[in-house]
Amino acid sequence: MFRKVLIANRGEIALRVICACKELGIRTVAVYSEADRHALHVRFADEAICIGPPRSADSYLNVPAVISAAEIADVDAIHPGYGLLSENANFAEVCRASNIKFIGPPPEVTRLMGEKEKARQAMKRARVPILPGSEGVIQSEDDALEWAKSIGYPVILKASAGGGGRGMRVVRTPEELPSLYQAAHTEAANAFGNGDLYMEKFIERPRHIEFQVLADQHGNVMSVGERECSIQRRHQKLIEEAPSLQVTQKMRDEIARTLKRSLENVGYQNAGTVEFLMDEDGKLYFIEMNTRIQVEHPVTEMVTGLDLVKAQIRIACEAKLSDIVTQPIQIRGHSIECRVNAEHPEKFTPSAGKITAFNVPGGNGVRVDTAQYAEGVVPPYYDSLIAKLITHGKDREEAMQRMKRALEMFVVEGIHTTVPLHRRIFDDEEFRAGQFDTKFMERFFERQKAM
Amino acid sequence: MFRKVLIANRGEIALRVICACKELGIRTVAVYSEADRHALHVRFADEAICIGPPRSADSYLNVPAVISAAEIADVDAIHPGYGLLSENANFAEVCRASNIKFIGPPPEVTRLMGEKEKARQAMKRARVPILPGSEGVIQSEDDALEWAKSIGYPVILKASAGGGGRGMRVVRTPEELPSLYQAAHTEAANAFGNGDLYMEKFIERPRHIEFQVLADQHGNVMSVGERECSIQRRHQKLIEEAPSLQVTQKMRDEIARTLKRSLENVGYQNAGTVEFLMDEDGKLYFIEMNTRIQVEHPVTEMVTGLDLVKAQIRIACEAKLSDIVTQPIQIRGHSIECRVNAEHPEKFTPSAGKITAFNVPGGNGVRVDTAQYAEGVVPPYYDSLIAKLITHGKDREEAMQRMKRALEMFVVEGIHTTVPLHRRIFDDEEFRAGQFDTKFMERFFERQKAM
Amino acid sequence: MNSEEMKELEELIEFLKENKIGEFDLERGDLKVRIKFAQENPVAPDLAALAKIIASQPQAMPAPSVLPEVYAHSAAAASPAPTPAVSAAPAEADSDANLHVVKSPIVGTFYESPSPGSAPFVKIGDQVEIGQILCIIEAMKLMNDIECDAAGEIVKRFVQNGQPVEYGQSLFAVRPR
Amino acid sequence: MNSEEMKELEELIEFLKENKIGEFDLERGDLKVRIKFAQENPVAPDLAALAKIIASQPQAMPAPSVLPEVYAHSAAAASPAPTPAVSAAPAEADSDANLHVVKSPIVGTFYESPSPGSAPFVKIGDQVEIGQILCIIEAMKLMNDIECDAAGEIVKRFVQNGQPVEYGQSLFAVRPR
Repeated sequence: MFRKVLIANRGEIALRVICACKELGIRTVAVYSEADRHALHVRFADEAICIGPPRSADSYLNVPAVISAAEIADVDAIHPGYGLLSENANFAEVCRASNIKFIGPPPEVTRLMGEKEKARQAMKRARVPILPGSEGVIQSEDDALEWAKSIGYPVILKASAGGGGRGMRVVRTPEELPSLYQAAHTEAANAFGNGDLYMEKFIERPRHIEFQVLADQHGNVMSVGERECSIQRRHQKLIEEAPSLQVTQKMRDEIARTLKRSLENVGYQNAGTVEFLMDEDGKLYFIEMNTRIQVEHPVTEMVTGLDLVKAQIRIACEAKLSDIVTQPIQIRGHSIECRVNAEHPEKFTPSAGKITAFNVPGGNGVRVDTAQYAEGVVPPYYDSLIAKLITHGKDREEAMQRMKRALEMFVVEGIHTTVPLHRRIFDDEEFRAGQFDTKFMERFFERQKAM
Repeated sequence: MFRKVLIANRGEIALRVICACKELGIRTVAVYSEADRHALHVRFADEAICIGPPRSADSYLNVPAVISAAEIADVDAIHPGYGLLSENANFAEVCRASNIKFIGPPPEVTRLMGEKEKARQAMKRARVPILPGSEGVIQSEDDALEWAKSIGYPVILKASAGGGGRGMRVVRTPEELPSLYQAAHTEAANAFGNGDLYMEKFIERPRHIEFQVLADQHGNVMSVGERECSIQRRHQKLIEEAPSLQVTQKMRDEIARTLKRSLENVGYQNAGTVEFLMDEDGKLYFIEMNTRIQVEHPVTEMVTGLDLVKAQIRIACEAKLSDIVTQPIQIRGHSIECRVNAEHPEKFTPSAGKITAFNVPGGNGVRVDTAQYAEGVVPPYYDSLIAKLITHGKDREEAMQRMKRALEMFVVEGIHTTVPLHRRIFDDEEFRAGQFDTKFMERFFERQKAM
Repeated sequence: MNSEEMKELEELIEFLKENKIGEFDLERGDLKVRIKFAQENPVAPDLAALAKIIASQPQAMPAPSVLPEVYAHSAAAASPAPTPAVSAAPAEADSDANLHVVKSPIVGTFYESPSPGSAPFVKIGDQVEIGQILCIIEAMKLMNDIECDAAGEIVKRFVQNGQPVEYGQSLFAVRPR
Repeated sequence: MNSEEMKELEELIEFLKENKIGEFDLERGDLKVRIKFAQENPVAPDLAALAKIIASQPQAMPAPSVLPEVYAHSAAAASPAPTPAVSAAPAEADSDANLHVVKSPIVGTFYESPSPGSAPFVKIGDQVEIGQILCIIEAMKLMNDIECDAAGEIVKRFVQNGQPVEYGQSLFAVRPR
């Protein structure tokens, strides 16, 4: 096992990694910016090194500073957490060159998965279902009709050069295709000086469903179940669950087999998450892979009994998957996570400042991951996530009821948080029924306005 | 389901019951003494009624005050928690007379189990193993030799009129019996004016092991696994675990069958705990039954996924056991609980006062049941338990490592707590090996002195 | 002021703070001193005093107590109409320091008269004697006479006929003779 | 008032605010002093000020901050030798307000001389100029020259040769000319 690990992160995930290290008997080194001198990850690490001024670019993202700290503290390994340097292949390379184990996949794999089109092709080769689309640019109206026929309606036309919705059209029938094709082409040409279009399957109401995988350094890959992450606002996840009500055991097993094959092919190592869109018929399409631990990893831990961060560390230490996951994965009950952000619950403006009261809920089936405390300060420089409130119950109903009562008992004073927003979501009928998709929050805000 | 429940208790268990009610959609009524006006059970209940001055006898133990409160708040049921009125059969009777459901067994059963000798006989009739002993007074040396032979050495002679160790002798061989019998007889006669002796099997190093049971109001009883509670100081439990390393699945099943039979015989209802002593050979002997929820119920919840307090409430509402426990009980992983008391960690003097800092640990596998908070006050009038720190892991080793790191991160300032004592116990080799008995704490204190 | 004097001042202030001095005067010529202790907790308060302080004036606590916020949150968060049905009353009275407040010695239901429809035991403006019955509190079907513990004039009644009252809740204010 | 006096006044006001003094009189002729502490939180302090207060003097906070205790606990609780190997240093210096402190702009290892065995760049008592090299900080095998940013006399060195230093750690104290 490692003797000493440096945690190149801050906030709740830094503390999460420190907890995992402590439980494994590993000494911990925290790094921090001047703004985080009194942060809990600094307090609870065995050693702490200030690596720069408040701005992330000058501290947490400053590769030479992090590596220097690792060298003077003489650590065996670095855990990058999520965000910051976690998916920076160059950083992983510098670690390797400095003889420090980077707790994550090798830089080559991170780089491959970071280039979306390459990742897509790699997964496609391994027969992972990807969102069907035209291969390259559409040459003509007839070409478009043919592609649409093979993809299946509805489809979406997109400008190759585009973005921001211009040159984009949803086509639902062959009849309307010609005129929409022309309109999109003209709009794209006017907007980008390039009228090239391509086509993809259009999903009206997609769900965001992702699969957690673990891979050891001996070529073994295992999927440990999925998470439902459709409750998002502007592509920021707010609430995550495991398991997904939409995923049957048969689908789960199928995807597990597919992912095992495809990720063994690419030589994947350590923890990772494969993101899919699910269409209205329950079919899954690969979107991308995140080569790090995710914010929402606790819901998987709650239903599987695994400790994913400890698994990461042990994998990086050459442990075999069969020694980490000793029994077949069995999903037990249901778990939900609410991200509590330091933001105004309606305007979503960041709310930095001093916390004057902080009372976290506890009791049966409630887990809180946080690095905040009464008298703590939320600096304005970083991510607004201050706590993750996670509940577990024998089924989704119990997990939801737990979350409601836990949200009632979660007291934060001095700053605004999204706790009141979550309370309202857990009273929402559509949410409670589980019949949602990634457009849920838009409809929710409409309903709230109407009230 | 009940519409409204009154919680006739305070502290963490009152909050625990409030949580269960909230999750079941039941309105809650707290009662409180003048010393608890700012307690969290008062804050988080839907209604709260002051029922008297600080002394328990005048408030929490004041039956007319509690019943009056229940009447003016118009509740359907009362949950008594543990301690206080929870095993008071008269209180349960008054509830019945007042048409308020008492969430617990009927008063007749509570009364039966409260009379130790009657309970022993009832269990014996149902073939539950009880500690072997002479039936009534020993008539002579020869009589004693015969009893000892049938019971099996070692045995203990006790004065019928006695107490405090006088007239008590441990006998390990037939050879030494005659002289020890005479000595005990003379000592008892001198001390109590009555030389009568009786005999029981003597267990040198007993473990305290208890079985959690649930029984519905339709005659169905189920054992949901055991707890190991041998870590005690002066008969006060300090640390509890589930499962016990000493109990095999075969023993568990056997005891479950025996308890089902015996408790169905006595008409048991609601939650209860059957306490056993385990001898050095792993044999179990019934001691007594507690007819209420126990302090240490969370370790059972952690390994079974059940919610025992919700089960209590649903049972009281006529639910069938088969609708509450829908799948066969399966023990998953290992759970440990530390009782955090407001006491000096070495002198064990109570430490009432104002809490100035209160930072509870969180993260994977950590549960905290508490009604305390920063700026909270521990009044000098009640039980010193201020928090229960519970961890869960895939095995005992992981649960212990979690507890160690959680204890490191548990910060209470302003009063003394037993947290430092627990930290030392979790570093103790005997404890870690799991090779302990109810005399563990005596040996532990000796070792600590020697250090 | 020079840095030497500044340093002395610093030490003095530290000393005053440590001793919880609120005001401090000094003169040298023939020495005059004046010391006034700070309002907050002049000596370490005992628990009972603390509880009283917390109860009566949470907003005056040196640090913002978590209590009032928790309470507010609980109320804000809960179901449609979470207003405590019974609670709340006890602290409201006592505004006029000269008044004697008769409080409920038990939990129960307040009745102003010996039987429904009959005249109340007392009304505002009545002169009352020690031992005189002011009202009935019904608890567990028992009617408990509540006697006056001060002689004087009834100037206020805090509760309505038939209203539930908790232990220690204010019932009447009496202006003592 | 001239600008010198203005500056002194500014410092005094800053100092009084930091110590939560509400009123302060002083006379010189035979010395009179009068100090009155503020009532608590006359206005809500802004974040930056708060952060500064927390960082510079936790013990002077009106309410006991959880921070120092957490820290203490962590140290007390942890494994046999949990003393932070690297941390701790940065706050220790700056005691003499007249000194200029040169701080490390990067994380790394401090070296007093250009190569092992050679003479140190500077020693106590040396006069230094702006831009003069004071030491080397090695980070990721790179030797970074650390230049002096004030002219004056080296009066203190805070770190040992070969010692790891963190960002912002004090290296030298210079008495400016």
